Amino acid sequence: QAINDNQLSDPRVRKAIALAIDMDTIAETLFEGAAIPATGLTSDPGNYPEGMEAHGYDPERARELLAEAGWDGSRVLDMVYYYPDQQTADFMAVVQAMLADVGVQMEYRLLEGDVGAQISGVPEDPVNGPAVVDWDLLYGARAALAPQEYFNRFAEGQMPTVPTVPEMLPLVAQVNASADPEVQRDGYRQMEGIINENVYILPLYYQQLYIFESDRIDRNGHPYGNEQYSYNNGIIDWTVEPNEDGEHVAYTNAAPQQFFELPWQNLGIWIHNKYVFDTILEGDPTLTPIGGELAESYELSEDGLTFSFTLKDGLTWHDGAPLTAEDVKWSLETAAQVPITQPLVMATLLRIEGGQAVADGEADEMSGIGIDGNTVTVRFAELDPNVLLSFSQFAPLPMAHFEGVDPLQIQQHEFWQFPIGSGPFKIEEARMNEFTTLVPFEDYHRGVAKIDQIIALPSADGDANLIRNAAANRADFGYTKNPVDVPALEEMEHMNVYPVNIPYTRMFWINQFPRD
Amino acid sequence: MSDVPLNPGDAVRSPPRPRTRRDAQFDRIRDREAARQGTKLRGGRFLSKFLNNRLAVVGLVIFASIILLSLAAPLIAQHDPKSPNLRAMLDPPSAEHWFGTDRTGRDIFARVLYGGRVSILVGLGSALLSALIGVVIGVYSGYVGGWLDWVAMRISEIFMSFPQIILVLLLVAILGQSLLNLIVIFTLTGWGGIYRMARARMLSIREEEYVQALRSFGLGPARIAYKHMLPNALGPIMVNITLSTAAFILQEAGLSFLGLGVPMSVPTWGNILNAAQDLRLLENAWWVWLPVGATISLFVLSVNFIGDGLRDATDPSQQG
Amino acid sequence: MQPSEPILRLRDVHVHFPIKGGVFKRTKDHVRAVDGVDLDVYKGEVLGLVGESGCGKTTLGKAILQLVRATGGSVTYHGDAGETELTTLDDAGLFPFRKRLQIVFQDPHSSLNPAYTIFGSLEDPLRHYGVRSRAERRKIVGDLLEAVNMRREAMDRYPHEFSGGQRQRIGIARALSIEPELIVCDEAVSALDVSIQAQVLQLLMDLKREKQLTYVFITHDLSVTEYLCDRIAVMYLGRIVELCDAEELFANTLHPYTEALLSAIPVADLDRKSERIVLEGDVPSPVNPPSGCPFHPRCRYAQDVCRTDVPALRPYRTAAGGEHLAACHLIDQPPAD
Amino acid sequence: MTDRTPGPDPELALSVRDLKTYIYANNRCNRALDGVSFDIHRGKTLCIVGESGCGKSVTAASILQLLPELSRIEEGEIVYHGAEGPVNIERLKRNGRRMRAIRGKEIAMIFQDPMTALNPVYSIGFQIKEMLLYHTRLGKRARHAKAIDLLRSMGIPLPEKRVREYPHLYSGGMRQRAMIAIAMSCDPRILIADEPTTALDVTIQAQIFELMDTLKREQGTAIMLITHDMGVVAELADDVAVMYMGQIVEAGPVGQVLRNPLHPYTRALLESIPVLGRGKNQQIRAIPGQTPDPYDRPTGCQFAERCRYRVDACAEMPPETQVSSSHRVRCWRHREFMADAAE
Amino acid sequence: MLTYIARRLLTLIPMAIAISFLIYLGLDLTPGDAVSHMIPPDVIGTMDPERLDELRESLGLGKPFLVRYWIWITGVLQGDFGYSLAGGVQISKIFLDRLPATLELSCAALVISTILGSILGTISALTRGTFADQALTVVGMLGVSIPEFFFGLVAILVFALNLGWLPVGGRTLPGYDSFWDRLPHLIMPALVLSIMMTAGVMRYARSSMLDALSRDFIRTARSKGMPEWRVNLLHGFRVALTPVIVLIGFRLPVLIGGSVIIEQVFQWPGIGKEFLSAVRSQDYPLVMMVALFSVMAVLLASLIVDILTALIDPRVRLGD
Ligand SMILES: Nc1ncnc2c1ncn2[C@@H]1O[C@H](COP(=O)(O)OP(=O)(O)OP(=O)(O)O)[C@@H](O)[C@H]1O
Ligand SMILES: Nc1ncnc2c1ncn2[C@@H]1O[C@H](COP(=O)(O)OP(=O)(O)OP(=O)(O)O)[C@@H](O)[C@H]1O
Ligand SMILES: [Mg+2]
Ligand SMILES: [Mg+2]
Repeated sequence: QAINDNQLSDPRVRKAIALAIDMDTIAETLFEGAAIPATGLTSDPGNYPEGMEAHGYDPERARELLAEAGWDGSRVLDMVYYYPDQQTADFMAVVQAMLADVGVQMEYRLLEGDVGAQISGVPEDPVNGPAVVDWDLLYGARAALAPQEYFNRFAEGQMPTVPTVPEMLPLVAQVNASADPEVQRDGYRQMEGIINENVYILPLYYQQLYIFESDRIDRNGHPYGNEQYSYNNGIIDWTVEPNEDGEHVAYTNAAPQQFFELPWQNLGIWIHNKYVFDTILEGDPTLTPIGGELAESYELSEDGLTFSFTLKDGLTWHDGAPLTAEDVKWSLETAAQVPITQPLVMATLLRIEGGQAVADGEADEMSGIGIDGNTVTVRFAELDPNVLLSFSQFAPLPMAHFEGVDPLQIQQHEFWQFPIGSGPFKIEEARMNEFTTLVPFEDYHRGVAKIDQIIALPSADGDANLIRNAAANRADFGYTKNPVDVPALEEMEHMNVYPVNIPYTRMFWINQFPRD
Repeated sequence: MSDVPLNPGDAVRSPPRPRTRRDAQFDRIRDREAARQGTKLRGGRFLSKFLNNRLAVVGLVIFASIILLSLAAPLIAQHDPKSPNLRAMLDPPSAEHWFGTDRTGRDIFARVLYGGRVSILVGLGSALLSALIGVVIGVYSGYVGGWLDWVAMRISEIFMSFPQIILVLLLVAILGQSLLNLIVIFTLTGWGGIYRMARARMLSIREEEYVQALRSFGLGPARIAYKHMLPNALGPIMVNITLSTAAFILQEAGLSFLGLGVPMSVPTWGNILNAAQDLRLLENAWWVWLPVGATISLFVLSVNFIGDGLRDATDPSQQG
Repeated sequence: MQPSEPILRLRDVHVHFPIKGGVFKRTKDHVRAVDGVDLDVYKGEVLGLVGESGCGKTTLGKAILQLVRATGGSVTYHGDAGETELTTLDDAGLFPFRKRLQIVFQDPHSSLNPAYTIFGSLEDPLRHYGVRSRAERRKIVGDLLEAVNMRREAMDRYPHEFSGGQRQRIGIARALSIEPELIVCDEAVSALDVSIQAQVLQLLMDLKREKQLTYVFITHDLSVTEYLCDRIAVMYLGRIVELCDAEELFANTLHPYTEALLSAIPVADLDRKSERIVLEGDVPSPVNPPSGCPFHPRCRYAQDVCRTDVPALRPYRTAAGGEHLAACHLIDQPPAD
Repeated sequence: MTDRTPGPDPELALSVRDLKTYIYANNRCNRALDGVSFDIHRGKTLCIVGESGCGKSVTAASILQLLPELSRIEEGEIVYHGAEGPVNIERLKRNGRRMRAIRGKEIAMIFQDPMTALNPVYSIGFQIKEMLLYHTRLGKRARHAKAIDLLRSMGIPLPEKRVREYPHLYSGGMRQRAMIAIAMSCDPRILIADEPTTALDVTIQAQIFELMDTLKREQGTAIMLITHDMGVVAELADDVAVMYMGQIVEAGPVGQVLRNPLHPYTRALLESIPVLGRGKNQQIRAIPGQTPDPYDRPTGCQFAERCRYRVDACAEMPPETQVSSSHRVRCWRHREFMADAAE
Repeated sequence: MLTYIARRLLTLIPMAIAISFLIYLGLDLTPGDAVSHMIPPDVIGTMDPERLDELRESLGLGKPFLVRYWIWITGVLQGDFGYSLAGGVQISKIFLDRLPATLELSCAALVISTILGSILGTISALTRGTFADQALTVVGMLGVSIPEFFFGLVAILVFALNLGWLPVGGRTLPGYDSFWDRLPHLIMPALVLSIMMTAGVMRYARSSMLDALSRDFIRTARSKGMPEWRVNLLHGFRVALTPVIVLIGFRLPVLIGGSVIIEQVFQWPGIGKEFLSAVRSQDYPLVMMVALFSVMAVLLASLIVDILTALIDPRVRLGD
C-alpha cells in the first residue's frame, strides 16, 4: 500500500519496477559481461538472509502489480543520473524502454551543477516529507570501504528518498557499534532482507574492478586486489621488460592534471596515492588488514578502545627527513579537520578522544593520541568497528611541509605540486596534465623497487584516451571500473585484464516522499 | 584619314593564336545564340545565376532531400529511434537495419533521420532566430543610429570579443544543457555577426538616393528601414543564415563530443556521432559513425554550397 | 524673368559635418560643406547652382529640404500662410512642407529601389499623404508616368528593366507625385548620355511650364545652366561667389573663378575657340579652407587683400540695370548701392 | 572599306580593320565591336566619341589586348606600325612576350578613373619605375631620377617628395597626371586615353588636356582619345570617329564631321546638346528612344529605330562608304545629306 | 602610433572590466560551485552539510557576490590572478604551464593554414573556372564541412593506431626536451586543426584575390607590359593580402581558445583543455581568467589587425 500520495511509496510499484528491468540481459549485452547483476545491496551473499533472491525479470508480473496498485499510466517518472559517459546514457535508454514495456513512462536527464545538493537533500520531516530532492529515480552508486557504509543512510533523518523505516534504525546502530563480524553480519542480513522485501533501494549490479596489465609487466606472484584502495600488491617486486634502450620503464595512467590529490580523500585511486605514500597498516587484496606497513607492530585492545602501534626504525621521507610519530599525530589531527577525508576514516578519527573537538575547531590536539618515542597510542571515546581498516588506509604526511596551513585549504597547498611521501616510489618529475614520472625511493624500508621508472599519463578510466594509450603501448598497468574499457582492453593482444570483486554497487534510489 | 592597303606580306605575321578551352566555350555560346535567336533569358537574373551554379544546385538538392527525409522520418523509418534491442547490438547494415544498429541495438537509420530533425532544428532554428534578432536591431539601428545603435553595438562588441567556442562553453556552463538552451546559446553567440552585417549594409544603403527620396517625403524611419531598405539587404543576410546554419550544426556536434551538447536522451547527429569516441566502435563498427558522420558533413556541405551559390547570385560584382 | 515674390529665403546657411576620429570618436574637425550662403529662390524661376565637385552644391540642396540640418543660419519658406522657419521644425512640423519641396537625384542607378516595382516605390509617399485607396494610387501613378512620357504599364516593372533616362524620368515622376512647388534637381542629367540628357531637359522644361514649378537646378555643366536657368549661382568651397541672371553671367563675368570655369569648358563649336585659362592646382579641402578669399590660391589676379579678407557677396549693377552679385575684392565696377 | 587610296604613310601608327570583338559574359554573346576600322597617325589626335556602351573602351582594350577574360577578337586586324615594321597585334598571345613588349613601350594607355587605376599599395614612384624596369635598361638610380623627371614634367610640385607618396595622397587630377607620367615614361608612339577626364572637374580637365596637347606637339605622340563629349572633340581632335552600338558610323577630320555631319546620328547628337555661348534661346532636339539592348541588337542599321530619316533600306546594314579621301560614313542616305550640305 | 596603441590599450580596460563583471554575474547565477565538484557525488551524500559550508567559506565562496567580485577584480588589476579553486594552484602558474602548449599547437596550425590556404586560394583564383579551381573549391568546402573531432579521431585511428607512425596524443614524454623530440606529437593535432582553418583561408584568399584581380589597377599593370606573374603576385596578391591578413588577425584568438576540441581529442595539455575541465568543475576563478584572457586576446587581435593593416595598406592611417 502506498503510504502517501506518491505512488512510488507503494511497494508493489517499486517491485514492479524491479521486475521490469532485465538486468541479466543488460549485463550480458550492453555491459558485455563486465557487470554482475545484483541481488542485495552488498555483493557478499553471506550478508543475505536465507532464501533471498534477486527480483529477476518478469514483465508479466510487473504489469499485474502495477495494475493492482492502480498505477497512473500517464505519470512520467523523472530519472536522473550523474555519470556523463555514453554507456550510462545507453543504459538509461534501455531502462526507459524496459519500463515503457510494462507501462511506466520515464524520462532521464543528466544532473548538472551542484550534484551533491540535488541528490542528497533530506526532508525536514523524515516520515512525511515532502521530498527535498527533485526527482523520482536516481541512478547512482555506493562504493564502500566497509559494508556499514551501505546501510548508514537508513539511520534516522539521513535518507533523501525513503521515509524512516523504524525497524532499520536499531540494525544500523548495531552494525556500527560492534567490531564483532558475527554481530555485524546478523545486522546486514536483516537489513538486506528488509530492503529486498520493500525495494527501498533497487540494487542493479555490482561493478567489478578490472586491473589491466601489459605482457611486459611481471608481478612476480603478487596478488590483484581492490586497486581503489590501498593494499599490498608488492610493487617493489614487479619487473618490466626493458625497452629498446634497455631501461625498465612502465607506463600507467591517472597522472594528475593540476595537482596531486590529498591521499586522505581517495585512498588509492591515483597512482601516486598508492606508491608515493605508505599507510600505517597494510591490507590484503580484499582490504583486510594484515600487518604493519610503516608500523613495525600494532595492537588493538580487547575492548577495541585503544589502538597502539610502533613505527619502524629509521623511516625517512623522500627528502631524507625522518618520519616521526609526530608526523603521524599531526596527520591524524589534521585529517579530522579536512572535510573531504574519506568518510569511514573520518568516522574513525571522530571517535578518537577529543576527535570531535578538533574537527569542530574547538581544540588543536586530540587528547586521545599519545606519543612515546616511535610508539603512538590512540584512545577511542567510543567503539569503532573499522579501526584497523582505517589505519590500513591512512597515510601520514610530512608535517614540516605544512607549517601553519589551514586544514580546510590543505589541498590548495603548494606541496601538492610535488609531494614528498614515504612510499616505494618518489616523484621524479611532475608536469601537470602532461606526465608524471616516478622512480624508486632508494631508502625505502622494504628495499628498492625493481622498475626503474614509472611514467604516468593523465588519462583516467572511462576516458577514451586510456584505450588509445593502451593501444599505443603507453599503458602497462592500471585499473578501470568502466565496463566499456574492458572489452576494448581485452581485445588487445598485449593486454591482460583481471577482474576483482569490490564493494561497489550501482542502484536506483526510488523517491517515495510526496513531491509538490 | 587615309587608309593604307594592307598586303598580307607587310605585317609580320605570327601564326594564328592556338585555340583554347575558352574558344570552345565561346563557340558553344555563339552557336546556341544563333540557333535560337531572339529568345530571351527566362527567369530572374538571380535565379538563373543560382541555377547555373552546379554546386549550388547539388547543394540545394541534398539539403532538401535531407530535410524531407528527416521530416518524413515516421513514414520512412521502420524502427523507433529510441527503442533498444539488446539482442541486436551493433548489427552491421542489413535489409532490416539499413545503417545497422548501435550499442543498444537501436536502428541507426531511424536515429539519423530523427536526429536530423533536432540537429536541423538547432542549426536552422538558431540561425533564423539570430538572424531575426540581428536583422530587426541591425536594420533599424543601422538606419537611424542614435542610442539604440550605440547600445546594440556595445552589446554585440561584448559578445564578439569572445572566441566563439569559449563563449559557447561559458554559456553552457551558465545556462545548463538542454535543447532549448542550446538554441538560446547559439542565438546569443550568432546574432552579433548578422547584426553587424545588416547594420553595415544599412549604412551603405542609407546613402542610396531612393532612401534620401523617401526621407524627403517625410516617411517614418521604421517604414523606410524595414519596408524599403531591408529587402535590398536580404541577399547577404541569406548567405549569412546559411553559413551560420552550417556552423551551428558543426558546433552542436562538437559540443556533443565534449559532452556538453543536447542531453543524450535526445538523438541528434552530434549525439549519435559521439559513439565514434569509443575506439572499438571507431575501428570495428564503421556503421555506427560513418553514416551519421557522412550525413552531417553532407548536410553542412550542401548548406555551404547553397551559401556560396547565394553569395555569387546576389553579388552584383560577380560576372560570369 | 523678373523676380517675383520669393518662395524660399536662405540666410547665412552653414552646414558643417563633424569629422570623428581617434580612439574615442571625438569630433576632430569640421567639413565646412556649406559656409555662409545667402540665397533667395523666387516663385517660378529656375535657379542654377554650379560649381566644382565637393563645393557643397548637394549639401545646400539637401539643406533646403532639411534632409541635412543646417548647423547655422535660416531657411524660411514663404507660402500662402506666411513665412515659416524650417530649420527649427521637427519631423512632424516639417510634414506639411515636405509636400511643397521635392528633390530629384543624380544617379539613375540608386534612385529607385531595386526590390520594388515602380508602383511599389511610388505608392508609399502617396499613402503617406493620405491617398488611401489602392485603385486611386494606381491611377495617380499611371498619370504621373504619362506625365513624364512613359507608359502606364511601366508601373508594374522593376527598375532594372529601365534605361538610365527612363529611370530619371521615373525619379521626376516620383518628385511630382505630391505636387510640390519647388523641386531641387541635383545633377538630374549629369549621369545621362548626351542623347538622353536632352530628353530629360525638355521634359523638365515642359513640366515647369505645365505645373508652374520652381527649380533649383544643381549641375556642374555650365552649358546646361545657360540653356535652362533664369539665374545662376556659382559656388566655390561652400560659398556663393557669383550670382546673377544667366545671360548677364555669360555676357559680363565678374568673378575670376567663373571666368576660368567658363573658359575651361570645351565647347562643341569649332568657330568659338577661346583662349583657355588653366587654373593651377586643385580645389582646396573644405576641412581647412584657405584664409581670405577661398579662391585666392588658384586665382591669377590674387593680391594681398585676397589672402587676408573674405570678400562679401556684393551687388553690382548690370548693363541692363539688374542686379549682379559677386564676391571678389578686385572687381573694378562700381557696386550697386 | 571600299576605295582605298594607295601609298604607304610614314606617319601611320596604327590601323584597325574590320575589328570584331565579342564578349561572352553571363553565357551570352555581346557583339561589342562589330566591324570597326580606323587609323591613328603620329602627331595627331583621333577622338572616338559615342554614348555609353557603344564600344569605345572595348576598342581601346582590343588594341592592347586588355580585354575582359570572357571575350575574344573574332575577326579583323589590328596592325601596329612600329620601328621594326608592322605587327599584327590580334595574332599575338594575349599576355605573351611580344604583346607585353608592345604594351607600355610602343602603345601606352591611360584610363577613365584615376581613383582606381593606380594600385593603392604602391608608391607612385614604384608604379612609374615598374614600367621603366621592363622597357628600359636603366639602373635603379637612373630609374628613380627618371621617375622624378617625369613627375616634374607633368607639372607635379615637389616631385622628389611626391614620388614616394602613395596614390591616396594625390588628388584626382594629380593621379591622372601620374597616370600620364607612367604612360609616357617609355616614350610610346601611341597614347590611348580612355575618357581620361570624365571623372574630373572641368578646371582639372583643362589642365590634363593642356598636358596632352603639349605631348602631342613636342613628342609627336599619336593620341587616341576616347570621350563622349562633343566639346572635347571640337577642342582637341584632329580626326574624329563617331561610334554607335559597336560600329563607327562616321569618321573623318574634325572640321568635316562637325561642320558637315553626314550620319543622322552625328547630326542628332550635335543637335541634342546645349552649346555654351548660344544663350537661352538655342534649340536643342532630343534623340527619341534609347540605345538597343546590346544582347539583342537590330540586324540592320543600329540607329534605325531612333532615326528621323529611317527608310525601309535601313533594315539592312549599310556599308561604310568613303565620301571623300578621309571622310567615311555608314548610312544608306548619306548622299542626300551631302547634297543638303552642299546647298 | 605609440600613443595610438597606448590609447587603444587603455580603452580595453573598461571593456574587459565590463565583460568580466558580466561573466562573474552569469557564473554566480548558475547552480552549484566548485565544492560540489571537488567531492564525488557518491561521497558527497554522506557528508555533513556544515562541513561543506565550512569548505565553501574557506574558499571564499560564502561572501556576497559584489564583495567577491571586488576582491577578484582588484586582485586581477594588481596582477594577482588568484587560485584555481580545485587545487589551489596559482592561475598564473597554470597559464604559464599551459600557454606554451596551446601556442605551439595553434601557431603551427596558423602557420600551416596561412601558407597553405593563401597559396591554394591564389592558385584557385588564378585558375578560376578550371577543373583545378573547382576541385580545390570542393575540397575546401569539405574541409569546413566535416566536424574537426571526426577528422581527429579518424587520423588517430589511421596514423597512430593502424599505421603506428605517430603518437596517439599528448605533447611530450619524459626526456623529450627539444622541440624536435616533441614534433611527432605535434604533427597530427596541428594538421587536423589546420584543415578547417586552411579551408577557410583558402576560400577567403580566393575571393579576395578574385576581387583584387577584377580591379582597375590590374589592367593598368597589364598595360605596362609586365609579365603575368608580376601582375598577379605583385599587384593582385599584394592587394588581396590585406583582407587575408585581417582574417588571420581575427583568427589570432584561436591561439588561445579555438582548439578546445582538438586539445581534447589529442590530449594536448593546453588552455582549451584546462578551460573545459574548469567549466565542468565550475572552477570559477580559472574559468574567469581564461575567459578574460581570451577576451583580451580578441581585443588585442583587433588592435594588431588595425596596426597590421596600417602597415600593409598605405591608405589606412591609424587615427590619432
Ligand atoms: N554626410 C557627410 N559627412 C561628412 N562630409 C560630407 C557629408 N556630405 C558631404 N560631405 C562633404 O561636404 C563637401 C561638399 O559635399 P557636396 O556633396 O555637397 O558637394 P557637391 O558640390 O554636391 O559635389 P559633387 O559635384 O561631387 O556632387 C564635400 O567635401 C563632402 O566630402
Ligand atoms: N567586362 C565586361 N564584361 C561584360 N560586358 C562588357 C564588359 N566590358 C564592356 N562590356 C560590354 O561591351 C559593350 C561595350 O562597352 P564599352 O565599355 O566599350 O563601352 P564604352 O563606349 O566604353 O562606354 P562608356 O562610355 O560607358 O565607357 C557594352 O555593351 C558593355 O556592356
Ligand atoms: Mg553633389
Ligand atoms: Mg568606357
